[in-house]
Amino acid sequence: MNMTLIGTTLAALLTIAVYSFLYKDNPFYKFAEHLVVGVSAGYYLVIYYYNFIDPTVVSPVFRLRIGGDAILLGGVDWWMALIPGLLGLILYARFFPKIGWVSRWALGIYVGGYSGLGIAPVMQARVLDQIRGGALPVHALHTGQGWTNLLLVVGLLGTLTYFFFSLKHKGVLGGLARIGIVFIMVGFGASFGYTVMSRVSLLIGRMNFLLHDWLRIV
Amino acid sequence: MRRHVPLALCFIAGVFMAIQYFIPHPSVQAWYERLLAWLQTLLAFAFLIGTVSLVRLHAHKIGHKVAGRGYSWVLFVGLGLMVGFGFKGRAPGSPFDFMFQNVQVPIEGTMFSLLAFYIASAAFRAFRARTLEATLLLLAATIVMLGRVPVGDLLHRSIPAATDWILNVPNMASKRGIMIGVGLGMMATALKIMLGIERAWMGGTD
Amino acid sequence: MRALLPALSLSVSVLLALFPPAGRAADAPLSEVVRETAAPAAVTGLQARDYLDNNDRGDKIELSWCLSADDGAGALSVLEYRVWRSQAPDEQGELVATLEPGTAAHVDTGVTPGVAYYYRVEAFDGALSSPAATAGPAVGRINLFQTSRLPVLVLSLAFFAMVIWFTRLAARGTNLFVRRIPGLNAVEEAVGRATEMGRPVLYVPGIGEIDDIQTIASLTILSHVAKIAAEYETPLIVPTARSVVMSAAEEVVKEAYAEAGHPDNYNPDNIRYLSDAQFAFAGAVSGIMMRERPAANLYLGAFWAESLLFAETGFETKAIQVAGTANVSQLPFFVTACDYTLLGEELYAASAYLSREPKLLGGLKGSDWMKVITICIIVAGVVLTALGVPQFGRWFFTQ
Amino acid sequence: MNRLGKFLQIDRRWIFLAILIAVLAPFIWPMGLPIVITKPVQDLYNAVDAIPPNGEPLFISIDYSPSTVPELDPMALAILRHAFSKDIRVAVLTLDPAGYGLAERALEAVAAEFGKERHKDYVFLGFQPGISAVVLGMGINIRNVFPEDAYGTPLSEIPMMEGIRNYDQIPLLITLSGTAVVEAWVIYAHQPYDAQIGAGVTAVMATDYYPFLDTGQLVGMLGGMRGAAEYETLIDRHDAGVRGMDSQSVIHILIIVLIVVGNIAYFGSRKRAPETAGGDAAA
Repeated sequence: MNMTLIGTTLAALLTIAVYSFLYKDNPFYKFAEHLVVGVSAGYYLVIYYYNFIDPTVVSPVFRLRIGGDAILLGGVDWWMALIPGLLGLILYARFFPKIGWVSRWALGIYVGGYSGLGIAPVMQARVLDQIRGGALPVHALHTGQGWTNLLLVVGLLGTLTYFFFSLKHKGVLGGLARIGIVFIMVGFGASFGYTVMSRVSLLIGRMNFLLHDWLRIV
Repeated sequence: MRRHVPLALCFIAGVFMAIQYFIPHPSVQAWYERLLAWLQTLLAFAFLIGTVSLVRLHAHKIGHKVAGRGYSWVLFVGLGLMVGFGFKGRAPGSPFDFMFQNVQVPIEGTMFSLLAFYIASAAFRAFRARTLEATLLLLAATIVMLGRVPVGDLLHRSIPAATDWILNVPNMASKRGIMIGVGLGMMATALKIMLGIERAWMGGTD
Repeated sequence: MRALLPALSLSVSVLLALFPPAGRAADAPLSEVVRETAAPAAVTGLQARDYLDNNDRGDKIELSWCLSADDGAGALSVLEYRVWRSQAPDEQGELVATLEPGTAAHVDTGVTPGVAYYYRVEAFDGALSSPAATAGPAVGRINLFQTSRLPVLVLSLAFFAMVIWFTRLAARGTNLFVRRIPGLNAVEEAVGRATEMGRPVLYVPGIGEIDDIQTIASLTILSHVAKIAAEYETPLIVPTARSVVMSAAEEVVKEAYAEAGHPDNYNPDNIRYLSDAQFAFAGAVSGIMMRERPAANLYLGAFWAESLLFAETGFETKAIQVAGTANVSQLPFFVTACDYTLLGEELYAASAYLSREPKLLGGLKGSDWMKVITICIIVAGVVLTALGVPQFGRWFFTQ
Repeated sequence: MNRLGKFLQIDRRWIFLAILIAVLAPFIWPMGLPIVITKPVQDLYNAVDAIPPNGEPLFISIDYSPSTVPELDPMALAILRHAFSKDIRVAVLTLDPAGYGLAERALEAVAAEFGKERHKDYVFLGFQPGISAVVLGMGINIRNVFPEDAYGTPLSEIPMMEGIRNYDQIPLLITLSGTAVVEAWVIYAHQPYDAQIGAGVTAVMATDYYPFLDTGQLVGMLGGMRGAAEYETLIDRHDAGVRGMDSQSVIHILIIVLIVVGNIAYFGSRKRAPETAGGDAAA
């Protein structure tokens, strides 16, 4: 038996074990579930070490000691590489209840940094670009495009109104919000229907694996 | 020290990351790239915390002879093998890659494909024409589903066109509206985090 | 409605900032053109200016021109464009680029910042060169502001000003009205029902990292849910897909139990890290639902394809399910399969609303008035385009 | 509760079973539901068909990873079969590190099917990192980016690559991808070098790329499993695509039937007690 066949058989048995969950929870599923949790934890541990910790911290710091050459990191001396290492180690303070609060320092930089990072791109992509895309010319109502644009604008305004929290949804506001929810529901239906195909493709892919790659009956 | 330092660090890091977007000066951008690399490294360090928690929970199950502790052993074997193999070599064809390709990929892929079943049962159960909104949702889903497969063309020539229209007009309009609202909500929350108004991430609100 | 006026005037000032009067680009004298026989026609309108990019070292100059009249036509057909750079206006200088026909722009990289350069562009037909178009001097500068991003800055600052304004109003005790959000009460009902049935509550804060704003909003809601669960003495299980989220969730829940006066009931084994791998996590959470039978499942945060896996498994275990996410693509599945769903922005609203802390409402109010401004801009754009005001329309339709 | 009401409470495992049968049946009894050929697919087919045999090679860039294999692998196989059956030479490369094994497997399998010879009829160039750099580099000289094939043979020693310098000698390049790589090919190969680019993409991505077809930036396009099925129909060699499309059609119809029947049962039984909670709760 060669490794490919062993691998394929292993993968096939695990595939069937996962599908057995559709009937009911059972030992085979529990086995696959715990196995993949363990394997994925090991996988990420190794990948994170080699992709992040080694190149940004371990290599710059230790290669200097061993080789004696000054290693530059982004144009700054090697001690710069100690900073992320220290911040990382600070996180482990939480294992010691007395100094656990120190880990908040690293967390603060992390949470704050990413909060700030998101602000401008979100304004650009989710707000400004959408406003630009949403204000369409609607005056040419003698054409189909004019009507389409009108619907797009009305739908957009309605949806925005639906998410207006400062006033009760009554009167004109209520009417617009109602139009909004109608558009939202049609959109949800469309997304739902649209996704069916890609999910079924995945199932077909697994079936192809079982019947073709493993059993070779089709 | 316990409250003010983390909040100050949070504010400084946040403001720097927010304004670097507008400053193309190379020295600012160099710091931006450096800080980004640090944050990613921090995340890699943090990963161990989760793994420790996972190991502790399952060691506890084994130690206290909880029912089903056999599965905790399965978990440890998977974890041990991956770490052991991983530090030896990760090239295609290595034992590490073998485990990844023949254990993690198929199990995760199969879990993903369960959605084909669930999408059907959810549709059967929940798509009821009870109200105008529910009816529209149901109709839109049905038309789009038909428009995606060859049978739709056979049923009626206009079904693919109707599908495109639904996707490009009502769907687009509502997605855009939701996106703007979500964007504003995100920005407001980000600002509150930087200013220390929203501080659930460090536990509680005191 | 009183607040509408300042909002309107603000939107007008935003508009003015967004659409400054059109002006000609600086340091770009027009080219001079000399005509000769038999050579291809020269390029026209050559301009050279400082080029600005994300990491601006001042070492790039941007050139643009109009194509030679012979580009792609007749016997004098242009084969290539040649770009020369020098430091004096009448020197030939060095050849920095040869470009294919049809090219009308070039970014010259590798110039020294702060030095003035002159450029010559010739069209070449394989035998003869056209007279050169010249431009300059142009200087590569290290810039301190990315001008193309001005609208983002203006809108962001306007928005933040409103958020801070409303937050201060709230801090001073002004009562800010927020309408009832359908589905929010369901969160408390769900915990109550789990208590009646003597079964645990499951709270999944999504699979986003803690840098995802949705996750932070979810942690605020978790704090509220944990307090109710602590009061009712109902076990609360929080599975997470990220280590840092697990740490934060531990802090949040521990503190909530302490605040509710039941610090001893806090069980650290119930805040669990499972797996970073999306479907390994989904599979493990499904296992928890099947084996520990929570009676209330709350999915609030950032979710992707695993949303329907959770919701359908939870339905099978007959749990009452409340979901909320700002990931638009997953909303249809939560809406169909769960009992209540917080749509998009409602997730952020919920975190402010549930905590009942007035200061947190400032963000919600601010984004509401930003929506009013957004609506005004869209309506203004539509109307002005209909009235034939071209500049406004150009900003909208050329991206 | 009346009979209709009971039907609504049906154990959902019956639905799972129905889905399983619906996906498997076409594997065993292919139905061959007629497949209407759309223009983007026909255009791509024509472009491949027009390449002269035993001349300049068709380039195929396998830019996908395992997660999109069900949709994109059938496309790769169908296009390779089309090319080899017409004695068109083929060069395969990949810009996705995870695509290496997939590309090699597909190419070797179809080459063996048609008895083609490596380096004479086909070549596998392997993977190079850096998407835009590779695409731009190929516009100047392929040898700068791929000095040798995946197995270490210098390009200069490969007979079929003689005289193939850059996009000018590539009649058509087809990229198969589930990501934005397609855009890189359009922006860095078509725009500056006028390379002829065709694409095969996942169904989810397809809507994003329709604009490129109108402008001619893409010669043609296969969208999702359905695109693969259409191509298989054109080359008259039914395989995973057509078979998958049968499964797709059956499952889509099955779900629609479930919805309709569910609603009939619901309204039929509604004279009884109204149900609590439901899908429209968000409204």
